[in-house]
Amino acid sequence: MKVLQIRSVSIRYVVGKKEVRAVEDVSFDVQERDVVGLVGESGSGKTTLAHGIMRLLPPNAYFKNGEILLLGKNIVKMKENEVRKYRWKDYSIVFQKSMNALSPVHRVGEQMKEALLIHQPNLSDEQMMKRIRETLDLVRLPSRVIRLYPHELSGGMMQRVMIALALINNPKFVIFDEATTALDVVTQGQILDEIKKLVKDLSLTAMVITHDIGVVSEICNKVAVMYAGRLMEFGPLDKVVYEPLHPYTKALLKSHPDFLEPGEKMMGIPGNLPDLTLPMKGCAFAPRCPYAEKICFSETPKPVEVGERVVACFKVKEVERT
Amino acid sequence: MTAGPPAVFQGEWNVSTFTRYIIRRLISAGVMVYIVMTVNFFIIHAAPGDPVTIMAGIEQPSKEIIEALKKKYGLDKPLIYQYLKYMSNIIRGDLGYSYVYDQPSWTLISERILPTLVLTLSGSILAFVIGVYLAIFVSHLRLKFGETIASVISYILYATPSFWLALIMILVFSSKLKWFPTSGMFDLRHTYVGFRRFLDFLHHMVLPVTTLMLIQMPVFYRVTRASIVQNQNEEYVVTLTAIGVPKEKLFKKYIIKNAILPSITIFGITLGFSITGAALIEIVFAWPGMGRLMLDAIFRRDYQLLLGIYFLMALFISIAMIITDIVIALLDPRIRLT
Amino acid sequence: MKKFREFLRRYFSHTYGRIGFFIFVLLVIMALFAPLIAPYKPNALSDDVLAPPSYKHFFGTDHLGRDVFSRIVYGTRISLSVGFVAAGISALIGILIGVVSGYYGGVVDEIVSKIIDAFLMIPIFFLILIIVAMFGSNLFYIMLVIGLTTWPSNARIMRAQTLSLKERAFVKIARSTGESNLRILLFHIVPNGMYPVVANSALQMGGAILTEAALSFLGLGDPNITSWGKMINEARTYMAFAWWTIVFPGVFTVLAVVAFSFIGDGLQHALYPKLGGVREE
Amino acid sequence: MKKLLVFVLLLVFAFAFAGEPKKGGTLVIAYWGDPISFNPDAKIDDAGSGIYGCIFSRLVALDTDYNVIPDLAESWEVSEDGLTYTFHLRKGVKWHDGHPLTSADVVWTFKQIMSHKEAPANRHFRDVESVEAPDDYTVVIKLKKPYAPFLGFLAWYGTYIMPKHLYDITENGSPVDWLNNPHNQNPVGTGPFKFVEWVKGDHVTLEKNPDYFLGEPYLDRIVFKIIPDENTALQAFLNGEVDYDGNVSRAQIDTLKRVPGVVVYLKPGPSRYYMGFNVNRRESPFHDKKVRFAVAHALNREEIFKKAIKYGQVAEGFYTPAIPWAYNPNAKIPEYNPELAEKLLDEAGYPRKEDGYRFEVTLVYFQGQEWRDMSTIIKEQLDKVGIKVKLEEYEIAAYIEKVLKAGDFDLTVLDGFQGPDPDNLKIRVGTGGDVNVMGYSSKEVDDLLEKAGSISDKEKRRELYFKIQEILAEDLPIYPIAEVMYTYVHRDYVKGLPYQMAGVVAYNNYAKTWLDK
Repeated sequence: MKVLQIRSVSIRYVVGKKEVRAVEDVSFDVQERDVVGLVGESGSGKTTLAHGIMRLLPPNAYFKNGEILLLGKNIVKMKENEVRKYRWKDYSIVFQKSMNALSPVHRVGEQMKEALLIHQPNLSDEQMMKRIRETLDLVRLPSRVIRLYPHELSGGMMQRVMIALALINNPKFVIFDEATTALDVVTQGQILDEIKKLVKDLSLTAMVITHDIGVVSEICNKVAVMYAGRLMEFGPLDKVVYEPLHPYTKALLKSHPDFLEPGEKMMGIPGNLPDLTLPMKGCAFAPRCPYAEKICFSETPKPVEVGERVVACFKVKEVERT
Repeated sequence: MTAGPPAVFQGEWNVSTFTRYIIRRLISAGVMVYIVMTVNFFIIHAAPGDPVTIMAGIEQPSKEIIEALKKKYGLDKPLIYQYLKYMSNIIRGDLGYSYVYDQPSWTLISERILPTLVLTLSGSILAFVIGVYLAIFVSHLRLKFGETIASVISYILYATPSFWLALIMILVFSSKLKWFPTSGMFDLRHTYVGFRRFLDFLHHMVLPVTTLMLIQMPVFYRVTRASIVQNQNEEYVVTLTAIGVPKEKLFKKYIIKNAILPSITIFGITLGFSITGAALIEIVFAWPGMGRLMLDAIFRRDYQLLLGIYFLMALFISIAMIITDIVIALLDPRIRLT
Repeated sequence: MKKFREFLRRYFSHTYGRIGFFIFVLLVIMALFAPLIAPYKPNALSDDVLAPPSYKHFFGTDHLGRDVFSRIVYGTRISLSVGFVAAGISALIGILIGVVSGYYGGVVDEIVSKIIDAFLMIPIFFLILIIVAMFGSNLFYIMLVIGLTTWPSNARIMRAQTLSLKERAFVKIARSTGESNLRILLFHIVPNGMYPVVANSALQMGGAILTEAALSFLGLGDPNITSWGKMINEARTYMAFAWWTIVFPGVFTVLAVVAFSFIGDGLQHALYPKLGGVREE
Repeated sequence: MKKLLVFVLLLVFAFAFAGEPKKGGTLVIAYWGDPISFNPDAKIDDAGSGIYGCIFSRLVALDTDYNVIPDLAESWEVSEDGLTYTFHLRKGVKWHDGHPLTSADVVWTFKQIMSHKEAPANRHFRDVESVEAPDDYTVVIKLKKPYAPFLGFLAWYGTYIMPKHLYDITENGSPVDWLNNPHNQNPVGTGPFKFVEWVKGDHVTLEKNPDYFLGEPYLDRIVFKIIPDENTALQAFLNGEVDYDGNVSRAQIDTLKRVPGVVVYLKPGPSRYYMGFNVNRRESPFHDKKVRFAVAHALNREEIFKKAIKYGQVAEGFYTPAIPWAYNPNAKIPEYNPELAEKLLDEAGYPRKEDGYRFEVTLVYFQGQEWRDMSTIIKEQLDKVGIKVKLEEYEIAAYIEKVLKAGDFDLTVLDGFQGPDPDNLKIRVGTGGDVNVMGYSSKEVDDLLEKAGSISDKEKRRELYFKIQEILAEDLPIYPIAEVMYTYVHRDYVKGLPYQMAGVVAYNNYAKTWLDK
């Protein structure tokens, strides 16, 4: 069953008189119990896409076109009230941990309770407290945390609280937005392990957004690679990571220590992200692509299916051979 | 690794740490008051002129009068002796003696402190309530138009000299419209008693209090407004919106509580300065307050009265700041009283 | 240069910043070309005493028959100088003390912080008042005293800036290459950290103009010059029957202070685009 | 002047037909400041002196025409040699607390004044040898040498009779100084009104003393409402909150005259505005008499008067015409003549330099609109003859320090009360006089002053004072500008104010005031 279907979605920001093409014509599906990793550099549009799915875009952003079917409903067309009804009940998001991700002057428990008050108003006070304790327990936090203020939590605890908050209403689909980025390595490992376990134990369908392809390889079964707002490559983890087809995917992997051949040197990708406020002709990655040809600069490559995956590149065949 | 208690929790907040905190703050306030007093003592005495010469005036300033008075008040003694004497008096709770009025400084101050506090406290409280409320109201409405009007008004009021506004208020509301009396605290033609007297007093309060309110309000409006805008962009707003907390509740329960904190701090400081904070307004409205007493003491070089006022003012400000810090700590769990 | 242009762009994208700058330019033109703009000499007496506004006297005349409009035009010079010099002195002292206290820390920092705290406990206006009342009211004194008593807020801002800048890479590199502390302070920290002080100074200019006006109200203005505050004070006794003598100087005072507030907010906006112009009180 | 005369006539007219005084009511007076205390004799207290006359009485008093009139003393005699003054007190006068007033109170009061050097009347008692009370209603004062102005000073400042029974007290065995007596806050006097309350900074309330020795006052109550700001006082007056504006600014007179129902009465006072030259300081150009005359010729008193002072009259001589017997109309001030001024300056060795100025001087004055206006105009006028004037404005304390003590100025403007007797000239132009800021010193003037003060023959005294004025006109240590006009502004229903009751009550006694409404 398809939990999430993204169909030709474009999202734009209005900044002054200009428009930023943050997400451009992206399509892919997420099946039940999939854990999809959405990777890309900062500015690649992955967070915009995630927030788009959650309908949490800032006021200056809008859906240019496309539709997003989440659990069968097109959330792009949904009214704000309706969104509020489903979001956090059927699906939710784990925000990047930050000191201000929760109101600093309200207790953690009080803010977690909001999610229950809104989506399960029939529960009694006791039942709500019980549920909060349970979810905290899921992320291995003591129930004492209920009475604490956000600033009294360590970084790892705060991230666990954010996860617990996302899970409080037993959602079917969860997005982890850079859920481990701001943590130290040890904590990062712990949290990753926990996410992995939770996804398994709770039979979650999930999307993990990260710029760290290493994280993806640990917990995902599918990968979507984005660059400059466009989907470059999408497919099963082992295919995309171990047999990358798109030149950008390759370059991305080369910039991560975990995916280097012995003796190979880590390499950055030369050049900068293109200016997203300008209409783009050709492949977004072309200016930085070692394989780029004339056609890459004049026409936008359509995603093509290559086995189980989708790749948007004219040079797929050639790349495959190298 | 299990999540152990964070460091902040090792020392729970309890009565004894609170007492220690208060004592420490009081000691440091005492040091500050001492410094302020010393500096003021020497500035005042370094100034040209002395109370006795001024008392003698220029109509008939006889040298005998001046010398006799200097001797009587000990102004002929070395300055350092006067200083030590005054400071030791202060420690014993004696605020000094007014050379001009021949009365203890405290007696003179005590007669003026109530009218001043009635004026400044009501003015500041109204300014705080109205300024903050206006900011909340405007932000809540999300009307660009309303926001522009409120903010332009606040800019203009902020830029208005208080004495000028006071003069204009009298011109408009007393002289032209005849709604309110020009000055003073009571209608002296009638000797009202009881509730009528209270109403009469309120009637006299309207103009000075409104003037003070209008002058102080912009600060509260603008700080609160800026703070709300800042808070609306905070991440917790995104989190709570995502959860589904309705806008209304989000604003009323979360944003306001976060956004009001800076205004409370400023309110505390304003209250601290309230003893003499309205001197110019007191002059224009002939309000018998401390500000006027103080200006008078400055112009007459009434050394000990002035120092007494300064002492009280510094004390008032210190205490107001301590209380403000405690209140803020109660409202904002991030602040620890250390 | 590009950074500066970006700064200007952000500044002028702020409506209040634009309006403030516009008023400010107008006032500067009035001050610079006062002899050309003003139809009369500011102190020229005439027998037209307390004449209402007319074609001959745009804003009427005062009790000595002086042209109110001309006096306001010349008064711009005084009010702007008061703003600039007082806020300039305040900024200079504030930056120096703030940077030294933040950079060296330790005992110096302790002492400076205590001094700043002590200033918090004195109503600054009364301190200025006492000094001016007691030592004479010449314009330079007034500006100096305002500058000398309002630097703590600048010092506080500069200190915070220094604390954050000294941990930044370029400062650390400079230090490791053996640049002298003085050079680091003057060429790295001050130029990079002074912008918030500049924004605060714009607000202080308005404050200085108000302070001068209040001193004039108490009769402590410089008698040799024509300032708006002095005009208000002199007009006070005539206000009931010659409103133009008090209303116009008052309006210009408000206008100038509003302009400086607008500029201050514009600068804040350009410096910290996220915050909608938060004001340091 | 003509206008004024018509006005005075109208007023007299109105008063003549006003009819029987009505009883009752409250008179509210806008008043400029708080008294220092209600001890009327202890200190110089200009604010208090306007109120003391309602609560206390003197042996003799001054009315608004500066005549000595009876007060507690019904009558008095001065001996032939001018050394013995005998006063006969009214009988049956009671203090507000019911205690009878006797000569013992008078003797005690005067002894206090004599033993307190800081008391303002002390200096006038310097030549007093003894104060005695032969019986309960007689007081005899003996002088060491004749002192003509004694009676005038006795009627003027700081000589109110105070209650011995309340002030002659001891605490822990030692006498309590009159400055520290609790009754200074709660006075008991013999005047027309009893003290009710003093809310500092707001008002002083008095109520009538039905047993007052000049008859029961008409008013029930009198309230002095303290309004420090002249403009606020004016608004309060125009709005009917007060009946009498005692804090009126000259600037407001013109308009007030046009308001229906408002009486504006102007009365020449024995006080005058003048400019002092620093004749003592060698480096000041005004050390040279020629330069002083040049300045006098350069100044246009007429303009200064018209713009800065407005009411009163332009000064013509060297003493106040308000005390006519001592005023010498022939001692004239140099006339306005800028050409002559320029010539004198050239002769004195001050030619115009390249910038058009001859020299620069400072004109020091103290705060206040009239001083600022006067100085501004003087500056403009002297500018025209090439004298650059720098203005320095100080609040009173700094002014005293700078001008009176340090003599650090070239020019200064001031005013001064010239009465109640021309003997007052001693402190203004006598060598080392307390307000002789000019540093003027003339042996001749000193001798004449000394002589005139010690004889009582008015004719002879007049001659001596005339001579003094002639010398002043020659030496020109001062440049008189204008005579001060006292202003009285009140509602037309207020009748019988002190200025209307000259000869009956003292200048600050509201016993005969009543409200016609």
